[in-house]
Amino acid sequence: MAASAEDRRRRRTRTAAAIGALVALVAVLATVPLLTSDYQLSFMVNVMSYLVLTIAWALFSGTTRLVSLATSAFFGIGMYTVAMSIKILPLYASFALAIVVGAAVALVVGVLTLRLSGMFFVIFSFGLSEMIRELMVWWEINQTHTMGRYVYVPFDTTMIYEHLLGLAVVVFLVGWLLRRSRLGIALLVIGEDETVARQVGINVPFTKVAIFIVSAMFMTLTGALMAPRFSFINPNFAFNPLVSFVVVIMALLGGLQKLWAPVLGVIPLIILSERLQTQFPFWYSVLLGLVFMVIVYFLPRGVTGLLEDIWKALGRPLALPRGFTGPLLDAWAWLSRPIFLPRGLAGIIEERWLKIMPRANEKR
Amino acid sequence: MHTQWRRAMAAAALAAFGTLAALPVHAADAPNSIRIGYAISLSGVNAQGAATTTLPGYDLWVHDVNAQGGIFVKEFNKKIPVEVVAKYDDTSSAETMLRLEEKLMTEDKVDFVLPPWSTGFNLAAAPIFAKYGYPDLAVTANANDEEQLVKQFPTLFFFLNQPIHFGQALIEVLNKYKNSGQLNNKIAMVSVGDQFGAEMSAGFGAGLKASGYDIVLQKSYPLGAADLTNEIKEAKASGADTFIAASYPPDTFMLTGTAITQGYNPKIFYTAVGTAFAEYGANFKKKAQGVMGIGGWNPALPGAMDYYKRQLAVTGHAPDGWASPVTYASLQILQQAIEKAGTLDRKKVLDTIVNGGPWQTISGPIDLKTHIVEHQWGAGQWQNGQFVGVSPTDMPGVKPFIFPKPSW
Amino acid sequence: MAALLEVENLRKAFGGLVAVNDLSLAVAAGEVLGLIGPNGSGKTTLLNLIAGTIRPDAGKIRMAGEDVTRLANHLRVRRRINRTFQLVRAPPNMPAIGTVMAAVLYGAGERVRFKDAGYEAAGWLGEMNVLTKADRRFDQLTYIEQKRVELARALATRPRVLLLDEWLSGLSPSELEGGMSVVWSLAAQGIAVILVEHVMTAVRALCHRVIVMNAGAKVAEGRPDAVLRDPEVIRAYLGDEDA
Amino acid sequence: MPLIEVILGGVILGGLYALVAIGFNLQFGMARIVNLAYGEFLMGAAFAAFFMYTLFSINPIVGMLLSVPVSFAANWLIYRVLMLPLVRRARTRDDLEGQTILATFGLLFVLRGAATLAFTADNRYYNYLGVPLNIFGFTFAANRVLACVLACIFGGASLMVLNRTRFGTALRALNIDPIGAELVGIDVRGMAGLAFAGGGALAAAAGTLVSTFLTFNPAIGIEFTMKALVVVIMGGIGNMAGCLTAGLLLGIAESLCSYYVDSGLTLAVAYALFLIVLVVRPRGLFGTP
Repeated sequence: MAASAEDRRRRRTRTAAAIGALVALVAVLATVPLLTSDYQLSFMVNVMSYLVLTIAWALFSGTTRLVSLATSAFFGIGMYTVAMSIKILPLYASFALAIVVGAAVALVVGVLTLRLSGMFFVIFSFGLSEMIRELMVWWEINQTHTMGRYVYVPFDTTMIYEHLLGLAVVVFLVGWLLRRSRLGIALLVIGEDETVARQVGINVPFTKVAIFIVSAMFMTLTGALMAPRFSFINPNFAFNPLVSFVVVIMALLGGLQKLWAPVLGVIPLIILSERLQTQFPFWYSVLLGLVFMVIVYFLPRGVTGLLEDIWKALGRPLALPRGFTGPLLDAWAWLSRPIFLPRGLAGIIEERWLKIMPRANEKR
Repeated sequence: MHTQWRRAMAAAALAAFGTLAALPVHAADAPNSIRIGYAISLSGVNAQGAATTTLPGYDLWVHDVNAQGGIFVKEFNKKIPVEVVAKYDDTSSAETMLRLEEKLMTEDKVDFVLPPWSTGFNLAAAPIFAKYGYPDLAVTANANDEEQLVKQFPTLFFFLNQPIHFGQALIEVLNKYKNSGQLNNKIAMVSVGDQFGAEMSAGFGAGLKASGYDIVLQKSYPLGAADLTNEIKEAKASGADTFIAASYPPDTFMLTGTAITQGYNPKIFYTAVGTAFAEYGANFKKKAQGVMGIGGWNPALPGAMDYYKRQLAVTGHAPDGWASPVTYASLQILQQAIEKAGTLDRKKVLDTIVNGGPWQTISGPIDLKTHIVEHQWGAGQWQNGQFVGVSPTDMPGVKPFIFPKPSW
Repeated sequence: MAALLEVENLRKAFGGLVAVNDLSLAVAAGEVLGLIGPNGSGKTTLLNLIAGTIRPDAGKIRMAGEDVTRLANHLRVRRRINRTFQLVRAPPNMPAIGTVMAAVLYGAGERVRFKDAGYEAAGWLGEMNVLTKADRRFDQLTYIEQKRVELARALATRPRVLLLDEWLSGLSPSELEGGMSVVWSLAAQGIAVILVEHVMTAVRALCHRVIVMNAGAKVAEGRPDAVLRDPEVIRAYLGDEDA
Repeated sequence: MPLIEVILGGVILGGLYALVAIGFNLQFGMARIVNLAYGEFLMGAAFAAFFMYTLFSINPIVGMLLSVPVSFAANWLIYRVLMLPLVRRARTRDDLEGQTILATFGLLFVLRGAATLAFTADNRYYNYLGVPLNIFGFTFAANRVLACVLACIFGGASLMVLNRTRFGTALRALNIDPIGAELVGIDVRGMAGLAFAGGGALAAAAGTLVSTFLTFNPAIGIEFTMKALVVVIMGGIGNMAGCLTAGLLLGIAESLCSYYVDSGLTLAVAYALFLIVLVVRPRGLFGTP
């Protein structure tokens, strides 16, 4: 057991170092508003909001493998709840209200969609967002006779950024803890085989709905925080279906294998879009489309996969102790590492965590 | 696990570095041109609106100014050409538009920013224009609370009528024939499920009721509706002599086409955005005769017809009979204000725009003291292949109204 | 002998086809009950009904005196009923130990700390003699290893009634030997085992009692050697209708 | 307005939805590819019809003789060049769906951007067959009725081909079990390619018909794609009868809502109907669990 104790000590110091580094990173990020221009800050706001949305999306869709296009619905619910309640509630109270509304909607939707799978779920979630948008439009026109709502509050871009950064940290921590918890392992089994999940005693409906609600709450709060940024809000702004698609693309681009992988999807895609919008405004659609296709055909495992390949090519050996505790420790490592995702959509899954595979062997 | 952490850290560092490295550095100022920038919908759902109403005007204005050698700025005692240094695609996303406006103002530091397209986008952009002190000549925007908005955002200007004024202009026409007994007091009104439709139907409805009209049919339909046959049939069955649609271009075309097919011939047939488009006349040809629409234009104004021909020649795009000439006029005001102020200092130019009027434009004299153009065409009508202004009747160059609308 | 699991007048129809028709049975702790019958006679449906994978149209299922007929699948697992699947099932992309850990965490009843679950799961894999494969992905295991892992998954929930759906089929003679001793040891630990099986040597050797099903109904019940000589049973297997 | 007239109007609108969805159903149900760029071919055919009609006065129905084969060929090429590598690479159906969604999402942007560059972002409108047609004493636009009739013909023809011919049986085998189909000697990829191309051809036909009464611009494609997805999912993937039924149901629901409730709620009601159907029947109206 000496090796194990040694290993535990090593792991503890590394965890401490990692946490320290993360804290430092967050601290650096928190000072961004002091250093940047307003445009750069709003750029970072954009990055942060999509980061939260994408990680929150992956919390649910990454594990249960149900691709949700309801992101825009929850984002919009958050934004619109704030827009509607800002005149009668203090700002933070309206944020809280937004979370409650989002969670309630997620509960209903989660229960209704329990029997759906595959494309049926995808299009259900899309139809849901569109229905909510149409209902909101109708409500505004026929009940309030105007379709815009102003959100002028002393909550400037810096505040939005700092709050989103905090939210990003929270969603990251939730994801991190989830993958090291009972619930995380239950989600894994559900994602792979629901029948088996039931047979090991997991309450499948409850677990699915629970994670759906958690994921939706983060999306709703993101929308709520973004409301002051828009200052003028109508249902078509708030429930923009493109947001759902963009989040899926970002998650798939980053890869779903790692908790931090969405970072690698969000940042390049936002930078790329911004570049194309500003430098090739007339060619934006064509070039963006070509980039997507290049990714699918030449980078099937997402940016994370690419990064890993480079990492492996650098020749880092992955020495792990074998022996009696070997398999156990390997399994432990497997479990405590972020989710082993379904080969999913981003590409061919890593064949084996422990095996270093030359890229040439990859099955095409 | 440890390696995984290190990789995570490296990735995070890399990502952070990538972000910083990718943030653009702003270019150096070019003193030999007036730097103009704008972000507008070149792709996405708003692209067609921007392409029809706004973009050709921007292109033509830049072409015209530079054909004259630029704008004379007294401060430098020479003509300085305008240069579009930044033309961005907001991809029809409000969030992107806001960010790109900030980029134009804080990164590119252009001298003047031209506004985006659509009411929603302009209302959303107004706080940013105000924050950085850029004159905001928001042509393609109108709202019922304009007075309050211009107080809140001192750089904001409205050029088109408020919805309520469009209603008044229409009602002025209706009253004339109602009072002489040629028109019954029943109204059939439909509106598109968007900002515009909501505010218009509210503005029209209030005015109509106040003038003693009976709105026998009032419905809204969703943006992008595929079929409006039921609406036309109901309007036909309602017995109303007046049909009013607070519509967007696709629905304007669809409503007109359906009314023709259904043989629906009300005495007044009014559709909103799109009616004034050149394509409307080109498509419906003689059938367009007598159709009323929002806006209006006086082609007899000095320079107006010349502008029409020039835009067609330079951009290949015929202007519409409503917001296109006003867009060009707004840029003429900007040009004249720069000349009059004799400087590129935005604050001074802004003051001049407000106080230096009235400005002579292709849309006639325009005064911006109140930040809101008060007296504008409210309603027009297709007459012999041209969309002309018919109301308010005290506008210079108003054309006699054709009543009733001839059958299709 | 007090029955641990009792099934009364159970019935399930799929459209017009009555898969299980008015069937009753009981099994006691430590007993191995064989369930045999031709293909399509409703054996697997019966197991699905008992495990809670599907719901019956009529009838009652009682576990240790408690009515569990309306309980969801996962709740029956917590009432100590578990099963294996005819076509071995486990999450294909997870390592073998992952599923067993999930079973320890969710099915075992008392709250196990996440940290300890791995060790306990390893124990179950050890018991099934597949600990060395703990880190392998399920689809990289051999057939018999998969079966053993699946059984470890079922055992990790500490079942008192275990439903084995053709768990011994498709094994080589030496593997069969090992498999039979596993089943035997389960019964010896006091687990009530219901064994759906076509391998008659195993049925004869293991079962205390056998129920023969045909077309959804029970046609015979009794000691294995007696039942297997029953002419009705022979007709059910070889008869013209259910060939 | 009598109820029957409202329902008839709904049927005509529903026919349009079904028409748009049939081709998508072939591509999704038979070739197993979620083609998000489907609507772009519809849009392309609409522009083709527009230019042929306005520039050369070619009757749009005659123009289909050109646009339909071109779209067939283009889609076949897309399948062979762009989709086959993904089909070969994919391990599971989910995997394939994901990959093709990403790839065709890219294709969608490319085609839409190219169309904007080529045709400008302007709205286009022309009027063909916008003449009144009397059905049971009620007046409808002839071009809309034509679209509905052709939807029924195309839907019926696909149904006949699928159910009555060897070719169709093979195609249905693709929908149910591609591996099994391969085992019984069906050239799965060749067949899927043809189904995909056939879907593209139907998209062109639908686009041509739609252009005779709807305003369109280069950004319109995705709306039709999503509508088609909703109809196909609601009817049950790969099921032509389901596709027709779902289209008609949506059309009738919208028409009833626009007359009896409010036109502003039509889309909301259509989506609500779709959601309810899925909640009650998770695999669509005609889907098998």
